Amino acid sequence: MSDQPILSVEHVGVRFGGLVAISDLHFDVRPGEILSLIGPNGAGKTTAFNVVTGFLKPTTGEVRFKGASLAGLPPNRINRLGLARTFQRTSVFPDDTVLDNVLIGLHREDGGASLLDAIFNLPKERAGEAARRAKARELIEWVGLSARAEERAGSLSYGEQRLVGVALALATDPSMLLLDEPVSGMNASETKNFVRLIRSVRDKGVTILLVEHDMPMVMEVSDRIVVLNHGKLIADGTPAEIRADPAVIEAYLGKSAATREAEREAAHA
Amino acid sequence: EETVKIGVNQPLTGPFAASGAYVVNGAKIAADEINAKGGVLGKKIQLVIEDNKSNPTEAAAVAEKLITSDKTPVMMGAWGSSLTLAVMPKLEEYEIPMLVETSSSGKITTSGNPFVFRISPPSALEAEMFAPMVEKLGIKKVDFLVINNDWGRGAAADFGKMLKGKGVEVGLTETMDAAAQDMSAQLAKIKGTDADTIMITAAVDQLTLLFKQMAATGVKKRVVTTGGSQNPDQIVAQAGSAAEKTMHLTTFLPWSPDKTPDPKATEYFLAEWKKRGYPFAGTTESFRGYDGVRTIAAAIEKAGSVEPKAIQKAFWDVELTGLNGPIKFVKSGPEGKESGQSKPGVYLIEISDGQIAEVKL
Amino acid sequence: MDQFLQHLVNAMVLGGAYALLGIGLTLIFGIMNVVNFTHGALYTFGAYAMYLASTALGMNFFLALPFAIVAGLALGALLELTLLRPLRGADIDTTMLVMIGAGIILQSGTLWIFGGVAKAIPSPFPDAPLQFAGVSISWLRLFVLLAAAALIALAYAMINGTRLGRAMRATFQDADTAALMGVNVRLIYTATFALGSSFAAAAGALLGPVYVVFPQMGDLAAVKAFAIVILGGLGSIAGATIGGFVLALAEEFGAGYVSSGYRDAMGFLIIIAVLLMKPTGLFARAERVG
Amino acid sequence: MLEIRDLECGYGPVAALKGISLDVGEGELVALIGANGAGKSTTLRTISGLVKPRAGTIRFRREDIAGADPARILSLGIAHCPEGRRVFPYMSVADNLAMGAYLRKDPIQVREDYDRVYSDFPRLAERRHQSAGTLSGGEQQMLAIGRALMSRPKLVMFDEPSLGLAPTIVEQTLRIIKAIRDGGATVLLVEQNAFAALELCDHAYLIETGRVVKRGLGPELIADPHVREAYLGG
Amino acid sequence: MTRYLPPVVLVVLALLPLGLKDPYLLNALITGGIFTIGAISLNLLLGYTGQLSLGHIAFFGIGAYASALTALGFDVGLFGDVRVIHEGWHPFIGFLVAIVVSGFFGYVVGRLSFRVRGAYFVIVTICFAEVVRLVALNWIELTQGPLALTSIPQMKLGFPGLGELTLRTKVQNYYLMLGVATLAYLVVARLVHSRFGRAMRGLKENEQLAMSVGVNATKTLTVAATFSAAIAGAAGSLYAHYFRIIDPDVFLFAYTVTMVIMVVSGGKGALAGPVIGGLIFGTLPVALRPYMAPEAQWIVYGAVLILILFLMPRGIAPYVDDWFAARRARRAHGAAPAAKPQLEGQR
Ligand SMILES: Nc1ncnc2c1ncn2[C@@H]1O[C@H](COP(=O)(O)OP(=O)(O)OP(=O)(O)O)[C@@H](O)[C@H]1O
Ligand SMILES: Nc1ncnc2c1ncn2[C@@H]1O[C@H](COP(=O)(O)OP(=O)(O)OP(=O)(O)O)[C@@H](O)[C@H]1O
Ligand SMILES: [Mg+2]
Ligand SMILES: [Mg+2]
Repeated sequence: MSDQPILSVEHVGVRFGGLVAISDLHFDVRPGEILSLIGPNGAGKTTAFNVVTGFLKPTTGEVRFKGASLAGLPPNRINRLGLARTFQRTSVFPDDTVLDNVLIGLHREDGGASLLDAIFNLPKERAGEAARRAKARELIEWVGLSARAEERAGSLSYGEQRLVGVALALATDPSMLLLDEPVSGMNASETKNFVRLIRSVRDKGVTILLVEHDMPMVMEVSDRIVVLNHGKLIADGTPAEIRADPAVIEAYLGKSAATREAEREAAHA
Repeated sequence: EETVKIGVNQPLTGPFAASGAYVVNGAKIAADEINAKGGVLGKKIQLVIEDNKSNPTEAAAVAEKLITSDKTPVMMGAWGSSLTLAVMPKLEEYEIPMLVETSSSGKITTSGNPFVFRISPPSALEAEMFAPMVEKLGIKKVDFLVINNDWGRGAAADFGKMLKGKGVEVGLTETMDAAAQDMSAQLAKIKGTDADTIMITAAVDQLTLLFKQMAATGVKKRVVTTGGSQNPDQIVAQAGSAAEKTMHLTTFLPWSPDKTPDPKATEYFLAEWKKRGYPFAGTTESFRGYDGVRTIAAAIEKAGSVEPKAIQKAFWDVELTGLNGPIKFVKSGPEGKESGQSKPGVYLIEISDGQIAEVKL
Repeated sequence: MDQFLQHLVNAMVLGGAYALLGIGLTLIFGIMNVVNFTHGALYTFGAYAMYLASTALGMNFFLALPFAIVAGLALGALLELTLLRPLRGADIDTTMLVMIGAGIILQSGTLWIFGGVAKAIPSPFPDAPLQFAGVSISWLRLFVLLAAAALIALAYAMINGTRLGRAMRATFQDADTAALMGVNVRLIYTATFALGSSFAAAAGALLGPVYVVFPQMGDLAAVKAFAIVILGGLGSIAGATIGGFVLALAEEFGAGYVSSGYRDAMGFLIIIAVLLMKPTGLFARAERVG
Repeated sequence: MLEIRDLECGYGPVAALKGISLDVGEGELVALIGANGAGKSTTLRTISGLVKPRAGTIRFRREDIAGADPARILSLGIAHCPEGRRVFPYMSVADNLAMGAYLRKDPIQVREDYDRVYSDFPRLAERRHQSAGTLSGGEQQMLAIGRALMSRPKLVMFDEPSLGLAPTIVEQTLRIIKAIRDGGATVLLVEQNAFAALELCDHAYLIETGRVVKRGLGPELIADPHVREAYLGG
Repeated sequence: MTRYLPPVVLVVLALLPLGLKDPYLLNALITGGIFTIGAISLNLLLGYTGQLSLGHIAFFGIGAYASALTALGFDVGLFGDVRVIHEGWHPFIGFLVAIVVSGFFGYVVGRLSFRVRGAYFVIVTICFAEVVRLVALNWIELTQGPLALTSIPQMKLGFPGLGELTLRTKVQNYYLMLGVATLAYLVVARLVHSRFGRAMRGLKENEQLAMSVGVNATKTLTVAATFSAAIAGAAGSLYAHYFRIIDPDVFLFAYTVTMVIMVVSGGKGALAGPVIGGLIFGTLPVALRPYMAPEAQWIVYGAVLILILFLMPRGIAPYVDDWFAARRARRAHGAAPAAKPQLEGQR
């Protein structure tokens, strides 16, 4: 882990008309860590993701990724720099099979083939296509959807569609992955599997920024947590620090939840 | 029983459907009349009528069908200039003559297609016939309001040239889309000029609208319409008082059959038209179909055969009196490949107290 | 100056009619998401209904108008029941094509029944125009403007202020969930299409007497209606109204001061320009990402 | 109150439910738990009439409602809060709530219910004129819950109500659900937060690949080793 | 099985003129074929990127004018005293120019108008086509306006000096059309099956998601629009040199509608779709002509359209595909009854 942050959000503010969704948000993500961004509903977490990935222009401030400013870049360019995301709302290409979904994610893996190679179906293109398919199968296997690879993504259940979303984001071979509530709609066991998945992604060197309301999961997986309330940063620390932070308990965790959390943690141990 | 086939290529659906249908009905009267008298060359005439859908691609396809499937040795068509122009390459390809009954584009007879014989006047001809009337009407300055196609644009150019030659000033030339229904902007503009006369080229429906809208915007100037598709009766019926005192250059005078070049023929035609239950207003369009088929029949008779080549040649010798004057083809276009153009009569009529009468100057 | 005022007055009258045309379509296209190629045919139908009522049936002008509107409502309901209901859930392009087919049939049917010759609808207003300050406007057009304004207000109140209007909007945003709220979704589909159709018919019935009535009269009207709806933003009554006036102004002044040959081009250029600057029309709906 | 026997249904050739039977008694809070794709949502959708059953019966207070129209089912008193916060995106928060009360004809009580929803979820009150589609995920979920309550149902079915809600709001929501049951209404709850659901419910069904594989009281299922392994994370 | 269908159809179409001597039918096939090429190009946009271009005839018409003017020559004054004078060139150069010019316009329209999507894109394309038509109508010096460009030379193939072939006969023009159509089909096929095609599909189904996985929306859509317009321009060039006369009526909205009908009824987003639709709606008018009144022909035309979509809402090609798939599945089951049970789950 170097000290140079991979992503820095610098004094970002976002307004929608009169509504201030984020004000002066400021934090860094270090390479290789799993950082969680938590906060009450409507605190501005998804909005922050949208700013980082280029879907929203911030009213003030800017975001830097690997030292370079992302200001003005469209989402696809930002993705190319190695920043991938999933969406809070279930997001798949509904009319394509799961395999094709992932292949769309892999569309940039050109294997050196150009548009002309593609049109004339030259060897380079064919080799590239074979490589893409192999990689897609691998990713699907990894998220555990092999049995459904040939099914229409739109016909999968809610939770399964979320896994497709993750596979898609991973297909772009990111160096940093932004996950917006990835385990909502999964039960505790499925969540456990997912945590394993995230860890293995991180072990491949991918930095992870996570938004999630499932506190046991967040506490378990995060290296560090930042807390947002009303568009402002109110805390920053390790899971243990955050769990004990009165401001966070007040604004977000709730007293009973915090105690229950502690109990369960104790039971697990 | 063997028949002589004549191909009829007209718009029966699409924007020009109304006019095309009238022309076809006129053609049918002529065919029936001729057949009742024993046909041509001892055989009955058979009209093979096809719809070109007011669409040039279809007009060409229809010509192809008439020539190759139906084997018609001669055709009549295709109403609009776009449609006729689209057919013309086919005439050269298969060497089949065609009588053009309505189109007015100059190009039709000047592009060197020797299979074209036209009985309708191109606007240059119409302008030439109108020239003597200009002074008598006391026209000093003219604005043009024309439909934005070859017909309207051609008229504005040819009449403008003629008027300038006579020392008359030409002001605005405003155009309107063929499908336009609201011309108030053009009229507001024309209203503000010092021209004393507006010359309008458009089909009857647009003229009706124009007169109503002129009344509504308070445009009060002398109006002369050109182009021969005015259908004054329909205008009187639909525009009412808004059409009062408007003048129209027309090629046929069904309101006073006795003043037409061949009163007996006119009366026969009008009676037959009425008997078949068609509206009187359609006669100014349909007479061309009637004359067209009669002209073709005359050419076949002269040719003495139904060979396209012979008919083409015979067209040059045709001489008959049409409902609007003598039909006789003179050469037009590049030498060696001339098309035939007949010079019909052109009359100026005026609507006054809801009546239509020829203007005596 | 006179000329300028005259152009302005013309544009207002024309804009009222355009707005009416746009509102009918914004219901069907903007709210229902059906690319309605029968809109022109329904406009034509309204005009012919008006013509029949005031000539063959001998109705009074002011009676014939509601008759034509109701006839449009009925035809709209019939089209929805026979053509759209069986295809619910089908792709937007599929329903568009079915509507193209229906439009072809309606137009050819009209041509077959009435012939291609244009008809005129008698109007009870005096021919002489109303004159003031060097500007003239015909009584009939004034009536059309007022009637259009009344219908626009009615539509606005209905969509934005009533339970029915709310159910309509809900249904086309999410039919399943609307059904869960107790909305009779099938009825809403039929009602919306019928209502949109009746507005098209109303536009035809009002403009029929101003212009003339013929089978292809709806072609250009339909294209303009689409342009108006888009200009104003999909599904917005206020947008369609303003879009109608903007288009009328562009055409009127384009023809008056630039070139009449490019009259229609002015309108289209304005639309292109507006959409390039504001890609979701003048009245965009709020959207978000993620 | 609700009695389902051998319910089967599917999407196209895919069979989603392969014979589900369950009972919900008057005033009970019943939970359905199961893995992703097990068919929980489909069960609710079939009850509320969005999906037509292929076989089996659904009786609500003795009346057969299998295959009936959603509007009719709602009018009998069954409300369904669908999964994935299906709010009407281009309508305001207030209009969305009004849609929840679409069939009601008692304006005064409706007004009271608005106020109750707003006091349950103050965030919604702040945003009553915002387009629902621009709300944050959790705000939309609150709206969906509030909207389901606007019809004053006799039986209300929640499909993953805690989805995307912050912990405090989850608790608030669970409290509301309990209050509904305590107020005499019946609740059928689908929850991924199986632990919370099982703690809350009177009894629960475990659904796997379109079949009911277990039925029991909440604590029984919490103690069940299979349930612990598969749904509670061991 | 479906893999062998296109070559079989091609062979049948190639042999057709040998058995078919009627020039009228041949003419109908050529015209229908030219519009089918237009439909193939439209399918690239509508079927694969989901963007409906209702102004597609603009590219066709631009191609027709570009090709005709290149072959005929022109002399126009621009601003001031600047005049552009061009002597007529070989018609085949016209064909290439048409492709380039139309492609260029496709590029520009794509660049500008893909800021707007869906319904808004539809209107921008309609407006574009209308504006182009009005320019063709009013820029008389260049286009002769409504007076039409006449005497457009017939298409010539080959190189000067190496022997040339002027396509005079219908059969020759038929093969030219068929050749261009096959090429267009192949280009579109390769394009949509490549990773670019995947990017297009992604944009069509969920644009935000596609962008988040790195799809460059503007570029992808512009590539599609450029290719689509270029192919339409090629079709327009064929039209100009076959009909040998064009006027602003080539921009008729009805022609765009014809192409849309061909694409959607045949099955948009299926390669064979526009070909099937083109065969049906290219020949239907010819088939109906002898049997009924013109208005009735239109009514039947509309009714056939509705009927096809009632029976097959996704268009014909997907149903043919399904049918073959089902048959294959049945055969597989018949041969090995225990074969993969999850096949049942496929649609
Ligand atoms: N396009 C928009 N227009 C208006 N308000 C918006 C828009 N997008 C977001 N908001 C508001 O901004 C605030 C922040 O929203 P955001 O989606 O970032 O919240 P969040 O932290 O992700 O919440 P949740 O945990 O519920 O997903 C919310 O109150 C939301 O209503
Ligand atoms: N619209 C649809 N089309 C086709 N198949 C569907 C559709 N919706 C659901 N299915 C299938 O039906 C099965 C049951 O799905 P359902 O949504 O009921 O699961 P669930 O138990 O609610 O799962 P989750 O916890 O992920 O929401 C799944 O296999 C799913 O793939
Ligand atoms: Mg969020
Ligand atoms: Mg579910």
